[in-house]
Amino acid sequence: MKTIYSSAREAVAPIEDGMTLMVGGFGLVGIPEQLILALVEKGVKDLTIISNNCGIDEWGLGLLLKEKQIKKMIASYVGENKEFERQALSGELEVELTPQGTLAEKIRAGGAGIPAFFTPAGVGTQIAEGKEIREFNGKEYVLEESLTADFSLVRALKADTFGNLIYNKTAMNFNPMMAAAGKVTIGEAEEIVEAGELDPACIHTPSIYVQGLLQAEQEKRIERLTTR
Amino acid sequence: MKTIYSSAREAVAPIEDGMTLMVGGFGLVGIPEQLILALVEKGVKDLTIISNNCGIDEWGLGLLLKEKQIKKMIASYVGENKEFERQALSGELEVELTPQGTLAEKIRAGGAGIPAFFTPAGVGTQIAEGKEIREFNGKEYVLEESLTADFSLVRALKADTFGNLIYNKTAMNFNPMMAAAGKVTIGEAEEIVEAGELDPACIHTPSIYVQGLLQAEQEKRIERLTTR
Amino acid sequence: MATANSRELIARRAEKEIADGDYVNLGIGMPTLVANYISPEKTVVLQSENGLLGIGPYPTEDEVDPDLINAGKETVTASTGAAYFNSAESFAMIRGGHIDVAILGGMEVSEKGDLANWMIPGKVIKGMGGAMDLVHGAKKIIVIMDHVSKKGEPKIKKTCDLPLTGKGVVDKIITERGLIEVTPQGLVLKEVFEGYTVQDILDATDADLTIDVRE
Amino acid sequence: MATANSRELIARRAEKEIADGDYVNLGIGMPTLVANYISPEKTVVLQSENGLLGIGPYPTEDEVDPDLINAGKETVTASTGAAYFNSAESFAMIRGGHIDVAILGGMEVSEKGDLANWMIPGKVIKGMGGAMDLVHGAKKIIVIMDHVSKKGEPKIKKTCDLPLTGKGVVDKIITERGLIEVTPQGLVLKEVFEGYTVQDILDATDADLTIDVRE
Repeated sequence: MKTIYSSAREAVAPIEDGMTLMVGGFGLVGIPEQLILALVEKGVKDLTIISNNCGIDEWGLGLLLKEKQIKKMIASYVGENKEFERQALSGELEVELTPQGTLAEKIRAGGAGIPAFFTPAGVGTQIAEGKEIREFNGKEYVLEESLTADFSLVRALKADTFGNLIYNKTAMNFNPMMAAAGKVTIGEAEEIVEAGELDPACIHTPSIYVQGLLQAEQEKRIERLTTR
Repeated sequence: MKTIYSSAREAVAPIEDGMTLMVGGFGLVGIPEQLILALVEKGVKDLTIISNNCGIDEWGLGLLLKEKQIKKMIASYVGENKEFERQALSGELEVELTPQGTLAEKIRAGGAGIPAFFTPAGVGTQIAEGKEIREFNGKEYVLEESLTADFSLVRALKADTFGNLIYNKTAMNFNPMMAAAGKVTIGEAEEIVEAGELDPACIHTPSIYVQGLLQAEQEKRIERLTTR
Repeated sequence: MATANSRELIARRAEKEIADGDYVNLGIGMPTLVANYISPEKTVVLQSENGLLGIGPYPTEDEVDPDLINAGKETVTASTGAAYFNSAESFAMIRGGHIDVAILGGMEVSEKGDLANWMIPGKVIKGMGGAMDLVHGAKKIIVIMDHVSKKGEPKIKKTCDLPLTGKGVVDKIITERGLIEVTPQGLVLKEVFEGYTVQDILDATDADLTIDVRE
Repeated sequence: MATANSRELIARRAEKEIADGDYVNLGIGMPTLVANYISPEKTVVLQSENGLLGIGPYPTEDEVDPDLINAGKETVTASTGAAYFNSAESFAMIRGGHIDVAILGGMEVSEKGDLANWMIPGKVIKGMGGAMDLVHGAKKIIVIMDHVSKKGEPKIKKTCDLPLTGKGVVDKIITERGLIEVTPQGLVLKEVFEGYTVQDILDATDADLTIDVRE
C-alpha cells in the first residue's frame, strides 16, 4: 500500500531546490500535468530536468522554464519552445542534448543498476567527443553512463493501491524507465483502483518502483491535431 | 503475417550442426517443448545452447544432452540433471556458467544492439577473472559482452498471425529477451489467434522480433509440485 | 526546393525500397509522406520511435486520442496487430537491427555515406531526437531530400560541412533528380528521373559519381 | 546441522529484519521458510527472480498452474497486486537496488562480509543462479545458516576458503546461535540466542568478533 497524496502540492512538498528530476512524456503526451503545475506553484529552483522534451511555451515543462526554475536540461529534442531557445542561447540554461535511444537506455540503465554501456549512436559525431570509443566485432561504439534522479514524476492511466502502473497507448514512452530510475517515484494516475483489479500479466510498471501516487485529471493538450 | 509452420519438424528444418540457439524457459516452465523434441528427432549436433537451465534427464534440453547434441552450454543453473554432471565432469560438454541476471542482461543487450555493459555481479569472484573491472561512483563493476543466437526458440501462451506474443505467468522468464536476440526467432504458442485479437497494450513480445510460429500443445511437466 | 510534385515523386520512389513484410521507420517531414504511397499489396508495419509498432492512418475527428501520436507528435491511429511499448524497447528494436528500412531526411550526405541532418551551427539547436540511433540500427538507411539547398548549393558532397548525425551510415539517396547508392567504391548514380539528365545531376553534386544507370 | 527447531528459530529472527512495506527476495532452502513467519501486521511483497513480484501461498491442488513457480521451481500462487515480468526486468529490480531485503543461505562468510554459497571445488558444479546478482542489488543482505558445518567447523571465518559469490556484500548473519553484524570495523556480535553463551559463539567462530550484546 503506497502513500496516496491528497494533492499535487503535497506530493511535491519534499522536492527541493537543486534536485534532479526525471519527468515522463514525449511531447505533451504522458506528462504528469498536475505535478508539473505544483512544481511551478512551489517555485522550487535550480532544477536539473531529465525529459525527452521541454514542453511548449504555455504547457508542461515550458511552464517551469518560463519561471526560470530549470538550471539544466537533459533532453533529446527541444524544438517546440521559444523560451527554451532564448534561455539556451543567452546561457541562462545549461543544455545536454542526448540521442533519444541513448537517453532512454541511460535511464533504463540507471534503474537497472547498470552504470555504463556501449552504444553505436553518436559515434563519429560531436556527441561522442571526450567519451571512450571501443570496437566490438568491427564496429565502433561509445561508452555512455547511466542516469538516475532524486525524484521521478510519471503519468499513468491507472494505478492500483500497491503502486502498479499501466500507461495509455503512446503515453507510455519514457515513463516506465523513469519510474525505475527515480530514488523516489511519484505516479500521477488518471485513476487509482484497488490492488487486484489490474491484470498481473499487463503491468507496465511493477509496484516496487513506485513510492507515492496522485490521482488527477489530465487536460491532454494536443500539439499537432492531424485528422483524415 | 508470419510463416506459420505446420509441424515442429518443419520449423527446425533450417537449424544446422554447430549453430548457436537460445532456448526459453526457467526450469521446465516456458520451454518450447515441441521444438526441442524436433531438434532431438532431427539429430542436429555440436549445438551451443544458451538457456537458463538444461532441463532434466528425461525432458526439455536434457533430451538433447542425452543424445550428445550439445557441444557447449551457457546457463546459470544446471543442478537438475545427472547426465549434465557426467558430461561436464568428463569434459565432453563445455560449460559457461553466468550469473542469472548477467545472463538475462547479456541476452537483452544482444537483442537491443548494446555490445557490452558493466554490471556488479561477479566482481571479486572467478566469474570476473580475465574481464575488465572498472569503478563507477566508488563501486567496482565488470564488463560483460552481449549474446545473440542463430535461432531463438521461445514458448508463448498466445501468438497472433503478425507474430505478437504473450506469455503465461512465470512462463515468460527469458523468452522475451531471447525472442529479440535471435537472428531468427520461432515462437511456439499454445494458441495462434488472428491479428487484432491481442490487446496492443499487453504485448510482451512485439511482432518485429518473431520470424516464424508454431502452434503446439504443451505437456507442462512439473518439477516440484508443492501444495498447501 | 522540392515542389509538391517532386515530393510525391521522391516518396513514390522511396516506397519501392520497401518489401512486403518489412518493418519500417519513417522520419519526420517528407519521409512521413511515404506512408501515403505504400502499395496495398504489401504488408508493411510502420514503427514510431515513441512506442508504437503499427502506425495506422490519421484518425477521423471522432477517433482522435491525445495519448496516441507518432514521433512527429501528430495524432495517429494504431493498425491491426499493433503493439505499444516504452522508449527503451523502441530503441532496442532500432539499435538491435530489427527495423528493415529507415527513411530519413537529410541536410548533407558525403560520398562515404556520412549524414548530417540535425543541426546548423549558429542556428537554434533543437536536438537530434532519434536520428542518431536510427542511422545505426536499421538494416537499410535511405535518405530522401532535395538534390540542392534552397540557395541552389549541392547537398551531396565530398565531405559534410555540417555536424554529423552518423558516419558511413547511408545506403541510398533519393532526390527529385535521381537515385544514388553509397558503395565501398563511392557514390554510384543508378537512376535519373524524368526531366533531368546525367549532366544535370553531375552539375548539382559536389562529389565523385560513378554512372551506372540502367536504361 | 540445524534441527527443524533451530531452522524455525532462525527464520523467525530473520523475519524481524523485514519492515512493513518491504520488497523481499528469499533464497532457496531455509530462506524460503521465512515466508511462513511473516507477521500478518506487515504488508510484505516477495519477489521471485524468475519473474513474479508478489509470491502467494503454495496452491491448493486445484489451484496448481504449471506455469506459475518460484525461483526454487516450486508451484506457487500470486498474491493480490502481483505482477509478472521477464528475467531482465526481474534483475533490473534486483541490481538496481529496489529490493529492500534479500535473505540468502551461506556456506561461508568472512569477517569482511564476503559470501561463499555457490560451489565447492571438486564437487559437482551446479551454477550460481541469481545469487551473484542478488548480493549486489538488495539494500540489506542477510545470510541465514548453521553456525558450523556438518563436520562442526566454523562457517564464519577470517577469509572464505570457498569460491566467492560476492565480496564485502553481507550486512548481517543469523545462525541458530546468534546474530552478527558486518561493520566497517569488523564483525560485531549483537545477539546471543537461547541455549548458547557468548563463549559458545566465540568458540564456533573463526574470525574476530566484537561483543556488543544488549541485554
